[in-house]
Amino acid sequence: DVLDKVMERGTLVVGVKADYKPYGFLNPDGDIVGIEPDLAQDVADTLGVELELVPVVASNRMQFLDQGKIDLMIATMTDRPDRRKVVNILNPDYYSSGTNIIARKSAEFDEWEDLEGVPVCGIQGAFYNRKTQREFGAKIVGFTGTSEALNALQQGRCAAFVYDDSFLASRLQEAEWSEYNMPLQTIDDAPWGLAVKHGEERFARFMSGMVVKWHVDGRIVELEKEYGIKPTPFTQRMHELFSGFVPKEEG
Amino acid sequence: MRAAGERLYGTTDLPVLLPPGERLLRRASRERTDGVPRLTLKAWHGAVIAAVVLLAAAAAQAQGAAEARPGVLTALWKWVPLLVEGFLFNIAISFLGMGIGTALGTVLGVMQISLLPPVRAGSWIVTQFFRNAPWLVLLFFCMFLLPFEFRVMGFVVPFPDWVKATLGLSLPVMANVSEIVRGAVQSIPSGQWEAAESLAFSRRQTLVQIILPQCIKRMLPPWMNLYAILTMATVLASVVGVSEVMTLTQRVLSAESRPELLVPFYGFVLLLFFMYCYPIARFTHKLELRYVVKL
Amino acid sequence: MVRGFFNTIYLSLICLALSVVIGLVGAWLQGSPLKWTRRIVQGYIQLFRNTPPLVQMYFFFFALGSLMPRMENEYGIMEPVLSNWHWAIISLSFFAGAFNVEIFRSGIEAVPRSTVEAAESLGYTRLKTYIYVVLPLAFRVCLPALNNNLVNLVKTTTLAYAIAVPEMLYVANQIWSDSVNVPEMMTFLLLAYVVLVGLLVHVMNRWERAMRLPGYGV
Amino acid sequence: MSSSSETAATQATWTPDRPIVSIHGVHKRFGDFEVLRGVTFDVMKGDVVCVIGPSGSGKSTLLRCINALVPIDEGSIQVAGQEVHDPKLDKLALRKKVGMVFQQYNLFPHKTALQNVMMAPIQVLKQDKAEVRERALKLMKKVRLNGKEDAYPGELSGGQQQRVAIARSLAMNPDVMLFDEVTAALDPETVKEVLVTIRDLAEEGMTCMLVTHEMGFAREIADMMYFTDNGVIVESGPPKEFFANPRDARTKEFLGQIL
Amino acid sequence: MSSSSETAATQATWTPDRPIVSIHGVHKRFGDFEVLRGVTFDVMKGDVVCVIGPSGSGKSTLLRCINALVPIDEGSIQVAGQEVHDPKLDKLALRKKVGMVFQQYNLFPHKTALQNVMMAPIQVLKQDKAEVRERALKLMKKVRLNGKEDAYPGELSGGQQQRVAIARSLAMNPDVMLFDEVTAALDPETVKEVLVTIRDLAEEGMTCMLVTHEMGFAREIADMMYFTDNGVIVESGPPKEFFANPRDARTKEFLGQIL
Ligand SMILES: Nc1ncnc2c1ncn2[C@@H]1O[C@H](COP(=O)(O)OP(=O)(O)OP(=O)(O)O)[C@@H](O)[C@H]1O
Ligand SMILES: Nc1ncnc2c1ncn2[C@@H]1O[C@H](COP(=O)(O)OP(=O)(O)OP(=O)(O)O)[C@@H](O)[C@H]1O
Ligand SMILES: [Mg+2]
Ligand SMILES: [Mg+2]
Repeated sequence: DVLDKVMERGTLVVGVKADYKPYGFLNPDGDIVGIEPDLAQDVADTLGVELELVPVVASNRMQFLDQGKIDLMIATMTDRPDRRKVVNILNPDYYSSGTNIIARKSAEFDEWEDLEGVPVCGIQGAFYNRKTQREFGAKIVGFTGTSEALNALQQGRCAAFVYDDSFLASRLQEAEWSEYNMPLQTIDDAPWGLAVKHGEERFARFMSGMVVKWHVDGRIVELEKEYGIKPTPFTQRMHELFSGFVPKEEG
Repeated sequence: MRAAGERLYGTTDLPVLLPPGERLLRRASRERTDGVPRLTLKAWHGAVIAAVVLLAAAAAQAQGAAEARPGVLTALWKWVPLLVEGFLFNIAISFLGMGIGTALGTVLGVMQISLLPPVRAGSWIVTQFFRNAPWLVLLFFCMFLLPFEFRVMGFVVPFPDWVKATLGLSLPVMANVSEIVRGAVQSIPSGQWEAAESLAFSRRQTLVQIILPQCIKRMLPPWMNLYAILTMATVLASVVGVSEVMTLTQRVLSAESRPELLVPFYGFVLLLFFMYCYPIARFTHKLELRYVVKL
Repeated sequence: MVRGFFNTIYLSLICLALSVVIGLVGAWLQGSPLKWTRRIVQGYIQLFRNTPPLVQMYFFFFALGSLMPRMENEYGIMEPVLSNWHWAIISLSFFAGAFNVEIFRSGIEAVPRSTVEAAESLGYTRLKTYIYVVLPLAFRVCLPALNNNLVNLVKTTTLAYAIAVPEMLYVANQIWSDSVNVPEMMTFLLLAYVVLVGLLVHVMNRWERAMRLPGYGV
Repeated sequence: MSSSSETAATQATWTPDRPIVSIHGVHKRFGDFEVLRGVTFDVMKGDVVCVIGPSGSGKSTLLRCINALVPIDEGSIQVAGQEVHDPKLDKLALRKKVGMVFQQYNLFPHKTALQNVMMAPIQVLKQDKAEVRERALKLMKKVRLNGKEDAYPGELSGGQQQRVAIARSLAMNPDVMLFDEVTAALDPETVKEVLVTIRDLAEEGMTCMLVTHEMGFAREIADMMYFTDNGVIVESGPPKEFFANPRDARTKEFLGQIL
Repeated sequence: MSSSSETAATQATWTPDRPIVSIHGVHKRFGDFEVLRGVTFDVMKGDVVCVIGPSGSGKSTLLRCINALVPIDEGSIQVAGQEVHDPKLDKLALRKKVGMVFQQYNLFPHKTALQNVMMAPIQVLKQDKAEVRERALKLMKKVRLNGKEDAYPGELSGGQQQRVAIARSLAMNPDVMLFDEVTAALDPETVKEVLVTIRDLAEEGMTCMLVTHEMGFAREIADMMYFTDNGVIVESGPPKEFFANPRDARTKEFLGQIL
């Protein structure tokens, strides 16, 4: 199985995002860094193998896992039932984010329903677009990357940008965005899950253990601070819940 | 019977293959007496390139001037090595794709002029299909339908993304090369076939000794044009996540998280391509002048 | 998906028409006696021919788009006057137009000098020679090349997805990230385009045949 | 009509007893290469003049100079008393007086035979369409092409195309017709057809200048023969004398080659 | 060599006193259009035969049938006793015996004049390169082109190209040479050059079949004249008689056209 293969190869191949600061992004050397690569490094260290990172995008990450191109996926993937059918999303989830928007202060949105018929920038294929579009009737204008979307927002091509709340919050701390705010309540708080291929029970159990361990020792909260974002309520809650509970280590 | 001009010029995918006018003829004869195509990069060509750089930088500075953060050019400079590396990757993909596409396309093109109707029809269908399908869609297909590794006699041959992308790009190249070959062969006057035949050359000998050598000169310009088009199409690989210059640019932009960098970065990518493709285009043009008229 | 299909057709048709106009005007300007007019047209052609259309699209949308005047829209935002649709149309038309200029120009140059002379010896002025003799012939000569370029243009409209124009690829992309059926969507896209382009090729070929000069062998 | 007033104006300085085409000391250079090196001769109204000579001797260039298709460098060419070399010359007015038929026919391939004939009078002379049509049909009959009015040039044989080209020039009602090797690359019977057409014209009193390689025809039709070599007129004379007793050595040699 | 054994095998059934080319009741259709409608005649070894006739009468088609470039629909064509129409025929063997020179020369533009001459013997007959070279140089001299060996076809004049084409065919040492309007579109002086070359060949005893419009030449060189019209041979005979006393009305008319 995968675990044996990894040990035999001496490398763990993990699919991460490379265009999602701070979870996974490039440094000028061309290496992928960020919260998720650091988590992947933890896993590799625990197994005592080398780490190989493979950049993935939303449209290919599940295929890669399914084909066996990557052993493990830590790629900001929202835990959803339909995806659980395709890949094995582990319990517990390691992270969570809510959907929110930033908009010009002058736009004066008060509740999500105000977005009805309003052009809202988003990222093509992102999970956050979904509810905004389906339930609140916003017109999603999808771009390929966050820079494009933010630029479009600045240009006034859309009234707001819908994305994950922690990313947006960290943007708002920058001077450039002082004209903007996050006027709405975060909704749709959705957990992110690590994923492995279906049928890899041993590896799945091991990885579940890893996630529990991260929650126990507050690793994720630590990383959030390191990369300069406010710890999300989810990670804090998980840390509180799990601390004191010492998991049985495997592998 | 189709008109000769149509046969000669109507069958490639490339717009520049037209009979040269007399002005071109004169220039061509001048170049022929010189013996080499004159690749003149005149001053104004440099001016155009410089203008693009300045435009990009100025636009960026205008946007970034208000910021207290490091200047746009500094930010760009930091990433240049990575982007150039990515661009080299594009060039590598284009070379490989062109190689594969040309090899397959030549075979397909020769099949298109086969004497056997089924072979002719089959290769025609294949050519038309791959010629009419958008590059991007073919790329997606190769990405998702090919396995990431092959097992050959117990050996695991990895099949990385960029190879798949290369294959995906070489499919349309193949179709275009096939058309170029067919067009070139059909543009050779039938008298050449007859003359060779009446000298007792076999069909194979005729093709190899008489027809193809004459075709090569005619195929060179459209072939190089195709190469430039392929090079520009390599950015499509970004859509399927291959780490070429466009993908890297997008990743860099999200790493920088500074929307005002968008314009200079894309400007820089434009510049990279222009600096690579423009000399090729000039050279192709020279070749065209030399060869389309010579025969 | 059906919307996307029609958007693609709509986008294609507008760009086809515009690019032909750009090609004609450009070819006409290239024959201008003013050196700088010719140089600017040449610069335009080279710039657009030698850079990837995808990057052009981004550049147009984000760089030039930000320089455009703005208007207040119904949501109280200052919106640029040109939408992403406009920019997609502009950049695709200019891209294909750059090729069309060259196509038309070489078509004009392909008209034999002797035919022009025949017209002149019948007392035609330069302009009349152009209108009655050169252009009708040039158009027929460059029709095959024009066809190819237009087919390419239709294939290139997929790139408009990058600036959020809801054409087929964009719509497909929305759907497949929602549901997990990439291969099916891709197959659909492929077939849709093959049909669409096949249709265009068919129409253009019919047109080409209708315009064919009977028995004309050059 | 502007054309008729034109003609009136120039005819004031020209009387039918003077040569209709008068060529005097014409030099023409292409770069370093001097194609015409002092050509002088006159053509009277109603004459048929044949120019023969080896390839590259400047025959076509001479005809093109007369029609102002190429400028000359020295000398003077007058058509009906009007200087062709004059930079202020209204070329269009000249071309209404001088028709030219080319070796390659140069028909407009996108128009039918009849349209080819009708185009110039309608578009250049702005004449009435119905009237032009009637005249064009007559001309088609004259060149024995009735029935072929709606064929495109591509559907006609070489000889037929050549005759359409002649009709096209005639439709402009020129005073002088120039024919440049109109029968090269035609088979003997077609040559005959074309030559018969030209003979008819000559008999009607049209002034014709022909460049030809068909000695047999030249002998029969010409009022004057000119032999050019290397950009000069080496010998001239009425055909009988010219063919029977060439005086110049070069002419003798050339005529000797002909089988 | 396979070719020599070939020749031996066929020569068994053919003796020099029988016609080297024997055409019998040949019909050829292109679609509905019957180009050849029962052509019959023989050519003896060493004879020079000229075929004349109006355009489109099937002259070129006949030559191309003899060379098996187009298949015939009915009848028989034998070259040195071997049936050309035979589907089992080794076309290559036939073409080694029959050389053809085309109106458009059809030289290989990517090879020099000498290479054009040497190619077929080396690549088809697999002969020794040095030997072929020597022979090719001799042939070049024979067609008076020594000095032009290294010129490319594009650098030669029409007449020179035509002579290279003749040398190229001769290099295969054919028994019969077919010439299809080899002098059309050449100027009179160049025509002369090419015709002198063919006359030399004829004098050396080569069997030649010419399609030509040059009556003067045909009269001088031919042993037999054939006049074709509408796909049949209307009249034939030795040139003196043929030109002086044509019996058939159609022939009379055709010859009457010639100036
Ligand atoms: N536009 C031009 N530029 C340079 N040289 C030219 C041009 N036109 C003609 N010539 C040269 O001038 C010479 C005379 O040409 P011209 O066509 O008048 O000859 P010609 O007597 O008509 O010959 P032919 O019998 O072959 O038609 C030729 O050597 C030709 O190469
Ligand atoms: N491949 C073909 N398909 C159909 N028709 C053909 C073909 N080749 C020749 N023909 C027709 O056959 C007829 C005879 O042609 P051929 O070339 O033998 O004439 P020709 O006597 O050589 O005439 P010319 O003197 O003009 O060369 C012509 O009417 C021609 O249109
Ligand atoms: Mg001439
Ligand atoms: Mg013929």
